[in-house]
Amino acid sequence: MVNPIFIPVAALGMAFLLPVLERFGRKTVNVLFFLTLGFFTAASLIWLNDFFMANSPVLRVFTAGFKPPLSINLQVGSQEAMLLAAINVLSLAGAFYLLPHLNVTGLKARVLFLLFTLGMNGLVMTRDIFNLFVFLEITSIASYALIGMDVRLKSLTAGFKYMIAGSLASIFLLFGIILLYQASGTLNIDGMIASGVTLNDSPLIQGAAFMLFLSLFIEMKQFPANGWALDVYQAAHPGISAMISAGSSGAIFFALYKIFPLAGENWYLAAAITGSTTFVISNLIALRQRQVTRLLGYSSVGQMGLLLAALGFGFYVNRGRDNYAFILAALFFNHFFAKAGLYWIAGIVKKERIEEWSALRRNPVLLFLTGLFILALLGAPPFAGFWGKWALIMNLGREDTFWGVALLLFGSLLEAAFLLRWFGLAMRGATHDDIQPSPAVREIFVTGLFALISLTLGARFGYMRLTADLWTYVFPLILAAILFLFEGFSVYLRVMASLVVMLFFGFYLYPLEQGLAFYFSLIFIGGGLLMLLATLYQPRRSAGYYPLLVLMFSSMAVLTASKTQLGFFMNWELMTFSSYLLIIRGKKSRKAAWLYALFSLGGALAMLAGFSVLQLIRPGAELLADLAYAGEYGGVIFTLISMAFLVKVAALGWHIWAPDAYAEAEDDLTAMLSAILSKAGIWGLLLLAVFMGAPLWHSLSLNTVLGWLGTLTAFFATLYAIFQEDAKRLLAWSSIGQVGYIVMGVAMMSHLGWLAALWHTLNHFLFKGLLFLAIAGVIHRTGTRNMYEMGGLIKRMPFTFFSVMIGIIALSGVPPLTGFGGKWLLYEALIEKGWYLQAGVAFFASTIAFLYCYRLIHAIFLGIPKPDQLQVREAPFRILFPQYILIAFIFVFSLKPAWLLKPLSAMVAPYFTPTLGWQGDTAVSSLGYWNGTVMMILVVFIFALVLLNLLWMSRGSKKVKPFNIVYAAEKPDRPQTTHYAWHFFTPYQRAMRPLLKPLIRHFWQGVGEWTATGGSVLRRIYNGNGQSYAMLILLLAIILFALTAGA
Amino acid sequence: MKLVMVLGAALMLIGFWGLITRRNMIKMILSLAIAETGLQLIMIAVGYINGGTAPILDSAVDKLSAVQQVVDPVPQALVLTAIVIGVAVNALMLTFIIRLYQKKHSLNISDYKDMKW
Amino acid sequence: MVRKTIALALMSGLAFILAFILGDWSPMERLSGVAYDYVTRGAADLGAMNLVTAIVVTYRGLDTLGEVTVLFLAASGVAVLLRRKRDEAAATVKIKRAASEIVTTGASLLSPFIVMFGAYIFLNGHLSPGGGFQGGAVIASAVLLLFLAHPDYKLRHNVLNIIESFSGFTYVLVGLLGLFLAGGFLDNRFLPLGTYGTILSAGAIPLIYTLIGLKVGTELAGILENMKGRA
Amino acid sequence: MDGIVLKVVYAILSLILIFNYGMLVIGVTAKIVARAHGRIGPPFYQPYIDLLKSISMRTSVHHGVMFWLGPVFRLTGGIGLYMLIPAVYGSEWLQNFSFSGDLILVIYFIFFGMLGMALGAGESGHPFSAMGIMRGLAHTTASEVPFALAIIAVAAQYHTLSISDIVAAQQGGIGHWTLMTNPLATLAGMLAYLGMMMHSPFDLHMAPQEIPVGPVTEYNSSYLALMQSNRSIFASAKLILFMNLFFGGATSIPEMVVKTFLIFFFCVFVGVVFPRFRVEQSVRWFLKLPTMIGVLAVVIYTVHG
Amino acid sequence: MENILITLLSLIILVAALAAIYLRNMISAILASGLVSLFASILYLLMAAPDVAMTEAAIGAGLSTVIFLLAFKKTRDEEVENG
Repeated sequence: MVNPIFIPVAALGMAFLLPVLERFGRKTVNVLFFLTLGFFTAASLIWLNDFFMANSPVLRVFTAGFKPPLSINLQVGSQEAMLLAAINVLSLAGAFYLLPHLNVTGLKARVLFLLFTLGMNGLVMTRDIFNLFVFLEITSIASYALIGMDVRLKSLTAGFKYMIAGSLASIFLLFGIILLYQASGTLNIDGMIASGVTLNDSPLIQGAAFMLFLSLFIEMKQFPANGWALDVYQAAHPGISAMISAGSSGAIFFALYKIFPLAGENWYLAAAITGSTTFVISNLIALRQRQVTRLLGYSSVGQMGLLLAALGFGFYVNRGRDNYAFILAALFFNHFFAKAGLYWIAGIVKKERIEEWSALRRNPVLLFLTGLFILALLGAPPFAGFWGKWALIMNLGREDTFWGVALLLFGSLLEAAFLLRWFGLAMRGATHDDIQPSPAVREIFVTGLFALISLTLGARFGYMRLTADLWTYVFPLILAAILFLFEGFSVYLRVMASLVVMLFFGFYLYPLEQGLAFYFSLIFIGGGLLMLLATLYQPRRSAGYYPLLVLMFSSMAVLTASKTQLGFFMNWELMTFSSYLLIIRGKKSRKAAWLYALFSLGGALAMLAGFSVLQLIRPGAELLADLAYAGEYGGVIFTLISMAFLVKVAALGWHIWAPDAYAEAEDDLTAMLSAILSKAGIWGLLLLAVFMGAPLWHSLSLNTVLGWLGTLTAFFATLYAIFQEDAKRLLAWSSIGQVGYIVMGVAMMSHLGWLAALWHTLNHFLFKGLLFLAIAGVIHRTGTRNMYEMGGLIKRMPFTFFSVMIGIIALSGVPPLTGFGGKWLLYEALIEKGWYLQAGVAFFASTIAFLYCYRLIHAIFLGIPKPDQLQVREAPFRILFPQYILIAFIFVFSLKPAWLLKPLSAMVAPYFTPTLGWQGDTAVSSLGYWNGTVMMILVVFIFALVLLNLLWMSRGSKKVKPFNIVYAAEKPDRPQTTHYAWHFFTPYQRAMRPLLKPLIRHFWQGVGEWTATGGSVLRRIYNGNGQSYAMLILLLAIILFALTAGA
Repeated sequence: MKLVMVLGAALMLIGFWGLITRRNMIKMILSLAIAETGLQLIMIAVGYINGGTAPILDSAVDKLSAVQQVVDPVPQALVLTAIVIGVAVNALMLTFIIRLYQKKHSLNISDYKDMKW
Repeated sequence: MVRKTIALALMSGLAFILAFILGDWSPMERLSGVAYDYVTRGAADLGAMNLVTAIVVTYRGLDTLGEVTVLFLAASGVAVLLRRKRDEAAATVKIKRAASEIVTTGASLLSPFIVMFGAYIFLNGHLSPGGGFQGGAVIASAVLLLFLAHPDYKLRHNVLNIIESFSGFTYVLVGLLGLFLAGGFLDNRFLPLGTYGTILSAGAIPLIYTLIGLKVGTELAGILENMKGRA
Repeated sequence: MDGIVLKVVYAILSLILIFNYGMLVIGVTAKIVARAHGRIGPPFYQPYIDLLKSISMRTSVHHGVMFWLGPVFRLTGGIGLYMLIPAVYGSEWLQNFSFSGDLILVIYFIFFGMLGMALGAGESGHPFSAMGIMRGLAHTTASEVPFALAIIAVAAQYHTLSISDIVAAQQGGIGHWTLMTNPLATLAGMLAYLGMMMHSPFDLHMAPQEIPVGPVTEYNSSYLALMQSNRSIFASAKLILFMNLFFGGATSIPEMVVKTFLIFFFCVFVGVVFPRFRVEQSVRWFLKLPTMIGVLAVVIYTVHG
Repeated sequence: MENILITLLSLIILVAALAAIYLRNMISAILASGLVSLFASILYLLMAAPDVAMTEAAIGAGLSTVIFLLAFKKTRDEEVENG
């Protein structure tokens, strides 16, 4: 065990000595400098080990040989050890990173850095409140000097503003300390807490607490007293910003944590309110921010707000810190390492504006690290922030603090908005110049180290949270990690490896599942395998493609095996993020992917809120099955949780992301999104229905609402599909509509309805996978997605044509192929249920579907070939092969629907009494009957007969070439306007015009614009004037006083 | 001693007022220094006991009955530290002002609004 | 105008807060808490007559070490910020008006005495008012006087540096001695407490205060020198 | 096995019957319309002549596989549709294959032929055929809506989707017909029927006057022959369907002939009286009045439960 | 007696503080703020805090004022130079 006093001893001894040692050369100085920092790190790591592995007693150091309160004492326990380890690792790494910068500004900079580190260490260790003040001053002064030491105008200005804020804060702090001293007669924090002095509500003591916490709230950069912090983050060298944002803010937070037991109840609430407000508002303002370092500044400030809020809530709702230690630690360390990493990357890239970050595109390592840290900040699994946020929201739910849930979740969404926009620009922005970031090995090393620490911490925290079925839940991540090792090898090897691990995972899951879960995981895994095969048609794949694909599929499969809410939510997030990272690979998919991520995250956060409401009625509920006990809150919980699923199925109102994302994602990926990913939402809705039945919102059955939602989705999406010019966009709308039918089926809550939904789930997978793959092949060969730029391809691509034809027949529900089965089940179910009007609308929708089906096949394959497409070849075998497997399935299930329907019926049987019977191959419902087998035979038979007849009759028939239309000596500006396939259904559009107003899109646009406007109005308070910032600090004082004096 | 308390509070308010109304940066620092002085007065006043003597156990103060005679030494020790720290910070701030002045030749705080929003 | 109004509103709010807090403040009647302990046992424990010194140097020695550090930091910060690149230094060379002869002579004569006075203050810190900080400030004022007298006066950097480093480092070492030889870090009792009331009493307090005085004096001098700017 | 052979034989007989019936109905109607216009008109056997002419044409061109397959799809659709509808209630040999599916199957099977036809015509490459198809499809989607609503109302009324059961429920005099028991559904259905027959005024996609070439004129010789045969079968099948749904079905062949002829004449009559609609007009028209009626019919049953 | 002295001192300090803020001449303002410290140190002495009084006088009133003056000089010199 190292005596903690050696930290200040070593730091000061070295700092005082360094000026003399300068004459021995820079090398000596550097060695000693790093030795000292290394000693700090080693010491704190030893403590960490002692406290967590050996359960050592808490270390207490009494200076001057007297016991407190006579003397100042330092304390290192497990919490301090964690903090110290983080801070000292950061300092060591940060010093390493900053080495050239420190060299430029000379020896003294090292002294400043060393003492800065000491200040942070002291803040963590000391148990004396005045000593805390001294260490705070040391930290602050060191950071002022470090900020200003490059003597640029900006950093000087920022430093000056910081100093004014810091001076004000220290005046308040000192004021608080002296008042507290008068009240308690001691300066020892433990003594003060023990004396319970602050429980007294005399104005003097309340004033003492007020001054104390006001000061620390200012240091925590709470809104609105945080303009200076933003300037600092923006202007300082990113290496310094990293130290301040992670290190000193962290140490100050711990200091606050230490003295927070002094606070009275009014302060718990004040902290919660201030913190959440800061979190929301800084993320809101950041929406308009384009400057990277300032953006990170807003994010840092927001994270501080989150931490403060968590601390406040912890005391407010819980009257104690037990449950919240985990939350605070998770949120804290998550931000700590991720933000430091991001600042370092900002320092490497050296691009000021987020638009210029596209330079990262050619540097996969940096891009990877950026993405990783951003995901960590967003609280994606498996990072620590995820576990922290989950636990926090659950606790808040348990304590009936839903305004906190709402604020925190809203803030998280805003944070995702700007961070992901930034990432999107880095990943897919337009390249501006060719100046590439040239990271030094040193810089990459420390950043990579922090990435590693982030991951490790996440794993550690996750291990503490995932008590049951740990392996199942983390399996997807392990698989992705394994596949990551195959990066750099040929595509064949990568696909092979992917197939192998997926199969392995399938075998792992097989014994765990039956019934519906089995069915869905079959689609997820089996479908995934098939789609993986199809990816082979593109010989080149960028790094990370296969790990992400496997992560997406396997996390979806885990959804079906999840028993706990946390496991479910974790894999839901994994699926969301992996699919986001896949979508953004499309050439122009930046905005689409952004929208997708935002909607998905919004849904996921709503789900989180739903689970937290459940906590209220059933505290400590961990299992999904606990949803069954929702009771009177069933309506709310159902509504909230279903948001996530409705986004994934792109139900009307939540569909804005879907057309763009489907259209702009890579072609084979679109097939996976539409065919497989959307089913995850269906699975979710089924789960909800299984556990919650049909809950009521007041007297309205939510299933009726859901049913209508599905119906309208089916209708409007189909209507939109027919007016698209882009083949993928057409199929995207079609996909939205088709999934709408499935939602209807689920919502019916009847045997037939679920059968319809399940049947259609598989069927939609088959035909939409088929269609998207076929179109992917066409796009691969022709290089365009616009249908009017194609034509007559039937002669060049007959196999693809056949695929598409089978696909659209199955889609449109024309007998005898499988599509009809779904339609039949659906209408039988609807009429049986008494949803007549819905049936009518659904029918209308399904007739409209013919229009786009025809459009698709006609514009691409029929008519006159384009001159430049005369030499187009058939799509590659590698993409045709999976299509024909799908076609084979379609035929099998068309011929023998019973093979699918009977097992499905058995799966649904546990939930509803079967209303579908069998007479041989005839399915008999309470209303009608259907014999798919006879139907198939009958149609084939008649078809063959008529065909033979025509063959005989037209034996002399001659094939002629179709003629072209001419432009009559005119060359139109937009040649496509003269093409009949351009705006094919114009008259229909005219007829339907009233229904085509994009009201929902306008609604969401309005929401987005108003939010952003709110941000730009609010950010006016940061007018750049240091004096105004001082005024804002005083304003915070008054606000806080108003907040706390009432009690 | 209430009077000193009021004086301290008044000085703090004057300091804050100067901080948020004077545009000249040196004046702002001066104001801060005044506010600090006010606070230090308050601190000493907190430690004062009516009629007490300085906490020095010299010939005038009996070592045994000192408890009844002397004022509280702790605030004095704290103020000592606070004064030194205050001067240190002021010196650093003034250095910043010197450097800023060299960049823009202005002492007006509202001329340094390059970063905002 | 708007600004003024807002400022006024803020100030009245703040005034209200201060009035609320200090409204029913009443002075202490007698010592309590930790102060009581200090007064009753301070002299016996540490052998210092000046209780403030006892608290500053020993009981709350870590604060004082921190305080010295703050000053050191500020001095380093000023030095870093006002460092001159070589070309910059050359460009601003200019002849400064020398002070009158009386001043020059007076300063040269006085400054050793002022330094002596400073030393007296910190050496007697445990007996009478004053101590390292006050003494250090006095020493610095000697330096100031020299600057006034000789505008282009250059401090002997090395000497100053060495004194500063040495005193600081020794301060830490003395603290360590307290840890190893006595009760804890910065414990003054590893030296004999001596006769109460004499200059060589109170253990290491005079030593520590001397070191602090030297350190503070050199640091303040450094700040002054840097602020003045090297010609 | 025996049963199936018998069923096939019956089906073929039934098919022959309906084919000739359809031919005759078309011929007779043409004659009647001509008379109404004050013309002599073609003989009632003119459809047969046309068919023979088409079959025996020497020159025969086609544009590719899909063009070739289009009529096959079309006729398969027609025959298939007929095969799914019991033509005469109670008659064993005119039950066709109606046991293999109910009303839902029937209404969806209507699309089979249409889709194939559209694909075939599409391959011809002539812009006008594409346009005709566009109009036809657009129009169909609209006219099917009231029809579907009517069917739903009927299904809700009789609690069955089986055509035979619906007919059975209407036996016992005119008062039991859907026409009487569910007039709204019948009205919606019959308005939809006007559109589904693709007769004037809803025949823009055929547009014999304005557009000299269209899907039908694209085809020639044996291809056209198939389509002509289909027209008689398909039309008759639809007539029988409406008869079954709304007019009590038929217990004997003569009853069927009379009822279907009257239904057919209804649409011919409307076509004579009203001018032709543009596409968007007809789409809107169907989505307004008939659909409203259909919705009303459905809502009544929704409310009743 | 003591109270009168304290009141007097307080008044002087307040006036000096206001002067420090409102005086246009910077040197006078700085000196005024030095006065604030100086008279405060007398107050400290009256309140039985000689240590603090010494410190305030030496550092607060003395050194601090010098530093302010130096800084002011630095920000004016260059103005002349560049003006």
